[in-house]
Amino acid sequence: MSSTDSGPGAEVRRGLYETMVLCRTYEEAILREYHADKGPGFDIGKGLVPGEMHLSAGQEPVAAGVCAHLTSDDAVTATHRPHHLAIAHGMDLEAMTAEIFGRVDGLGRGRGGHMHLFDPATHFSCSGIIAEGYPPALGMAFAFQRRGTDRVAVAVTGEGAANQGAFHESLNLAALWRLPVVFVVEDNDWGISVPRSASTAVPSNATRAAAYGIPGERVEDNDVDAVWAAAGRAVARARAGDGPSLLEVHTVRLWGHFEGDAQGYRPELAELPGRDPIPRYAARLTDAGILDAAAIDRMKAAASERVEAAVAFAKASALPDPSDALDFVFA
Amino acid sequence: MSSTDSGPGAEVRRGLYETMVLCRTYEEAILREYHADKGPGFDIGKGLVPGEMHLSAGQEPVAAGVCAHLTSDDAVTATHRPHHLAIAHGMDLEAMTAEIFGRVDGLGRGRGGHMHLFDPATHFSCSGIIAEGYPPALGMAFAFQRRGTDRVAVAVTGEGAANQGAFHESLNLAALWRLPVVFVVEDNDWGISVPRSASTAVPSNATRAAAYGIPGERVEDNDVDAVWAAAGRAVARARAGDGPSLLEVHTVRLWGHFEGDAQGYRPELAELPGRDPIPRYAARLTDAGILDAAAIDRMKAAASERVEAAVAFAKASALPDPSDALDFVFA
Amino acid sequence: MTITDTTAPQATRRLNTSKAMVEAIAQEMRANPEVFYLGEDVGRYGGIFSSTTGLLDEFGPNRVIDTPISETAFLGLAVGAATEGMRPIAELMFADFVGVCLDQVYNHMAKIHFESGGHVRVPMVLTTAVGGGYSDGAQHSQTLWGLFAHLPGMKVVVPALPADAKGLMAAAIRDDSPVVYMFHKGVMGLPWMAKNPRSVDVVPEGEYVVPIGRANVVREGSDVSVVTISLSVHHALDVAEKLAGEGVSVEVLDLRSLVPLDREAILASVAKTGRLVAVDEDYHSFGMSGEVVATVAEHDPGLFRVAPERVTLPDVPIPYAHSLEYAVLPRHDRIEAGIRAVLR
Amino acid sequence: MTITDTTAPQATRRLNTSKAMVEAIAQEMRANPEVFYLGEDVGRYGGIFSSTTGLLDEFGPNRVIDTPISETAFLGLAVGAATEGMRPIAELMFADFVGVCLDQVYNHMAKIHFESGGHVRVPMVLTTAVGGGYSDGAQHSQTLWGLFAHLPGMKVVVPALPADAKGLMAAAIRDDSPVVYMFHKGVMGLPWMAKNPRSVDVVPEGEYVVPIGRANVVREGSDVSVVTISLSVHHALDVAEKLAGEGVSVEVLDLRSLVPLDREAILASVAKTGRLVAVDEDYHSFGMSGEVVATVAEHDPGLFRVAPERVTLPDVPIPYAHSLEYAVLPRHDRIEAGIRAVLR
Ligand SMILES: Cc1ncc(C[n+]2csc(CCOP(=O)(O)OP(=O)(O)O)c2C)c(N)n1
Ligand SMILES: Cc1ncc(C[n+]2csc(CCOP(=O)(O)OP(=O)(O)O)c2C)c(N)n1
Ligand SMILES: [Mg+2]
Ligand SMILES: [Mg+2]
Repeated sequence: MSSTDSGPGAEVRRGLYETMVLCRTYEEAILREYHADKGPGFDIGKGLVPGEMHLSAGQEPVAAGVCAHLTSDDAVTATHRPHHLAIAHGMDLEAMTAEIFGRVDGLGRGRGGHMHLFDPATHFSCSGIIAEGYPPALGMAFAFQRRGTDRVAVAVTGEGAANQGAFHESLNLAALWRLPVVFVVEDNDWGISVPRSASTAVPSNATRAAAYGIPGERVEDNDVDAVWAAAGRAVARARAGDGPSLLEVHTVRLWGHFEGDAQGYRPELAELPGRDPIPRYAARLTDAGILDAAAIDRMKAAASERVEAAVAFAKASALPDPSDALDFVFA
Repeated sequence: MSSTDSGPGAEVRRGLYETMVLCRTYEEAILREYHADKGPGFDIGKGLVPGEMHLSAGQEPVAAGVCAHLTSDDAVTATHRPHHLAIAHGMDLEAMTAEIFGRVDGLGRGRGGHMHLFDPATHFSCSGIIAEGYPPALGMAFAFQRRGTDRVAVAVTGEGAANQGAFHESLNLAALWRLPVVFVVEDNDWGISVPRSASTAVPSNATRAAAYGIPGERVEDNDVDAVWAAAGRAVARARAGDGPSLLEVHTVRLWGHFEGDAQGYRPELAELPGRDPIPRYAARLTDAGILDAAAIDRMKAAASERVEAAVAFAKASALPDPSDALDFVFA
Repeated sequence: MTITDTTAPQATRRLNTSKAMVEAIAQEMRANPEVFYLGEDVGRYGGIFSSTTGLLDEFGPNRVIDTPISETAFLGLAVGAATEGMRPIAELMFADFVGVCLDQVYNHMAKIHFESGGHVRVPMVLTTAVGGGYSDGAQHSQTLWGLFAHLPGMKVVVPALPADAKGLMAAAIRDDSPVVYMFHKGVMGLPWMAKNPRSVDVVPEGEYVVPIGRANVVREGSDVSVVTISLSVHHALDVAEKLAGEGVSVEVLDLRSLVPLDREAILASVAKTGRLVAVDEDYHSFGMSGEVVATVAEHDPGLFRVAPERVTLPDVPIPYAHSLEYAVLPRHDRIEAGIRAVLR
Repeated sequence: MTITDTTAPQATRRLNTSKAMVEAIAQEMRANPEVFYLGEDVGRYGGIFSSTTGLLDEFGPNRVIDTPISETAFLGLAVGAATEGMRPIAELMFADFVGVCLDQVYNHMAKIHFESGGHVRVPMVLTTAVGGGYSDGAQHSQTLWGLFAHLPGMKVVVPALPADAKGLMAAAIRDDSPVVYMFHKGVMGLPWMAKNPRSVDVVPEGEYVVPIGRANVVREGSDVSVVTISLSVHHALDVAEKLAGEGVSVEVLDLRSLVPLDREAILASVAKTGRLVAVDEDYHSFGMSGEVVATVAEHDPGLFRVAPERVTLPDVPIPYAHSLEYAVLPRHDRIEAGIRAVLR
């Protein structure tokens, strides 16, 4: 696609930045709410947002760059770390937040939680089981294909997940049936405490595309413009009926694997702030004359407003009634 | 290895032929015994050898070429179609046959059957679950490595199995830990009724080795000399501590997937006799002056004698006592 | 047997179980273009246990689809397609193989509806062959229905008789929840297995739906209740006929589904007879036979005039050798012994 | 509590459950170079639920091994290494994840010894974290011990108390059969979970082995038998203490292992009290609670003075929201209600 090969234009880049800011702003709010009432000490089961919490700070370029090519008719399947993708794909922030707070107005009426965001409106789903979000994406793509549409499914996992059997089976089946899927690997260097070098026999998962005869690409340096361009090619290919692609992005997990993770295993902690993609992109767009400080502030303020409204909505929503606990097992 | 690069010498080739003949002779005997008393009609549960029966006629070049490089200290894990590999690896024919007949002198005292041949003496095992024989081979190799030996594990599956998750996970883990494993794929073009083109997105599984940064090789045309040479390289590499390799052999399944399979799905049935590797190899060795008709006859006769002795042993062995049916659940 | 269709079934046409099952699939596929069938060897081969014979010819390779040996991928594909409104039927060739793909089954297929607060539906059928008795060894003879039934979010139907095979399949395809449909190889009427007269029977033509969740008294009796499922229903009926000659009146209750479990039917039968024999080809412990016994005990242990019996597969892998396999399977001899034990 | 070691344990030192478990592993690793531990985040991290804290430092990366997220591969590796005489301990981070690797567990680890006619041994331990109560949702809160226990060929041990965590781990590592060792996150004494006083207790120093297969009367009583396992033992003890104040004498039986199941201990307790409450954090149907009830009923339904109660996780995926999760978990309120129900 020549449009993506030449890189994103100013308008698109402004949008990418805006999306990244919204994602980050969201995670900052969840971070705050999550830790607000876990004490004294840290009790994972306590507070308005209990349970495990996997935040995506640093990985916004993947979400923004990929989802910019999608409409809400396209499907996205994500992992235990789904917020940035959900937001970039256009999920309703209020219903999403209410779910994370376990409220009746949540997407899953409080049944799912942050690893189980299911949104029919944006064909978004996620799963807490490593790599097992890939196979359902095949089925969404299958339905899109059979119905003669040009809709696509994007399936996302981490680099750790690329060593799980479901990864292999999914790529082979999608390639074989030329399903309109874009497989995305977020390589943040870590699977919890295990570095990529201790989990993956090859330096780049893009190499693995050859095992299925499909295009494989790796974007280095968490570069949202490059993600946008590569994802554009992959999405266009899928829409054109030419089958799946594999896209790996070298990204960064700025925070712990989950909240409460002291990251004692992680040598590069000190250098992380310098690897934050958002100020870097802001500087780049400022240099290019696409953004200025005022615009940046406006975007952040607008994002905050949306996010805080969603948090307020969630807090105002009712807690699920224990007497309904057995509902929704069967349709 | 220069010795394998130059191809097998006359002595080795005579041995390869002899092994192939023994394997085929064995399968012919099992075929006969299996069908002897399934009637009237065909009742799979009847007869001296009841149950599913997957025979390996045509695939002898894989077993002979690979196992020629092994001693009984090396491990082999096989599939639902294990006889040729078991024989080439030196399994005791009597205990093996008694197991296939479900007798007390069988390797598994009649508990296992033909898909479950476990032989501590030759470190041989197999499994009826597709691709799930690969992971245990990692563990045998792990034990060999940790104990500082140069023993290797050979893990075999069919080409259909190469699309199962366990295949991927096993190759990655073995590559990562440089385990002394040789992964062998027997590509007989079919997974039951499904041709390779409908199961596998790439023409050669050797391509998939790149996904793990290990050597991958495909031997065409069911050529036992070429299998021997390629397996020699892979085994030597593993023994030297340089890690795993992947070897695919294009072989042929001369008979049905299992006995009773009418193969209505199979267009190339008529051409199969011409693809039989044993007469082809006999002709080649005869041309090369390594074998003559008399030697060929002697080998066949010797094989028949061994096989019939094993069958007689099996038939003479006692049936398991039903009152022992609950034994051997725990050690 | 409950008939919910409007056209009166013709009472004469006899089919074997596999043909009855296939007939329901074909009828639903004709009626609804969103129904498709995928799995290993379900196309030209027609299913290893004749679960799809003829479907490829009628519906073509776009709706009757051979897959690679990638159960996780293709079951997951079915899950995803179902969430998009299609109605997949995915075949796991043997239930024994569920270990390579259980995650898609119980953490996805069965949980998505709940996790979504009811907003997403997963209307799919998972078909799978179960059972032993023909020396297929420890990895190809299991029933495992207790495992499936233990995990919430999926219905589990297990037809024993041809008409139920049809009617429950139609119900499964129409159900908006995931349904696991487990067919015993021994009830299918396969030409290459031991012939079983009860695997051929009258099967209604036309639309025929058996509601999921209702047990069926396949033989009424007053002395003892045999509560069972699948091939063991056939065996239990055989034994009941034999014992009738001795004046023993055996009631045989075919549960037909384990989820939902028709606990009322179990209680009604045991309330009548006071004697329970739970027959189960699945492993003894932590499974169906215990659940059946517990259902009565927690309702009213006084219903038991004598201690109930469980005739099951003991907690042992299924042996290959015929003599051993027949020693552990709940066949006629052991069912009869179980009945006699409660008749003291 | 059965002590088989020769050195008399010192009765003063208190440990939490995770440290007790790790102590046993370390002692066995010191004693036997063939023992090694592998799994995800078991090295530098020390196990997500502190199952391996400190082991990497003492034994190094050749014996305490971080794996890729490839459960099928590394559990299979453990199986293969065990057949070659090593004694692997393989950790599945959450039991909920068993769906991606169940085949190696039940068709290989659990069946090879049998299929080989006893000629091959698989001396390995599969450790795994279970249980909910901290809003981890439907895929990270299951116990699933009923699933493991239903499948023959593996022992299933589920310690509740610190000393048992040590003694059963030592026994598991020494066992020549595969043992699944299931530790509830809520009994580990983790600093970042709700504090539970019973998760810290006296743990014998030195060699300490608790034989697998013997239940333990953790509290004697005469009015009601609460038969349970794992975290529910703690809750049951709390409730028993409370009800003692009302003059109700509750016996609490900690099964400690589901395979083998100590049926004699269940019968002895119910024979004494005549009242049974089976408490199980696993799903209600086709699992442990039914097996416990059936064990009594099939022995002698007359042992029940009143109908038994089952206090379980109903057949529903585990909800995320605290209010819903606590509504379905068998916690103090529901255990107490179950006891009161049988006291009528
Ligand atoms: C099958 C399975 N195994 C293990 C886990 C536990 N787990 C959750 S996240 C995670 C690490 C994932 O790493 P990666 O795929 O790189 O994603 P990231 O967390 O870095 O985004 C692990 C091991 C799981 N959820 N599912
Ligand atoms: C996990 C699993 N899925 C399906 C099967 C059923 N099955 C047995 S053999 C076979 C075909 C295997 O094909 P391939 O790997 O090429 O080996 P071949 O039979 O050709 O030797 C299938 C699908 C199985 N045993 N295990
Ligand atoms: Mg990662
Ligand atoms: Mg093949």
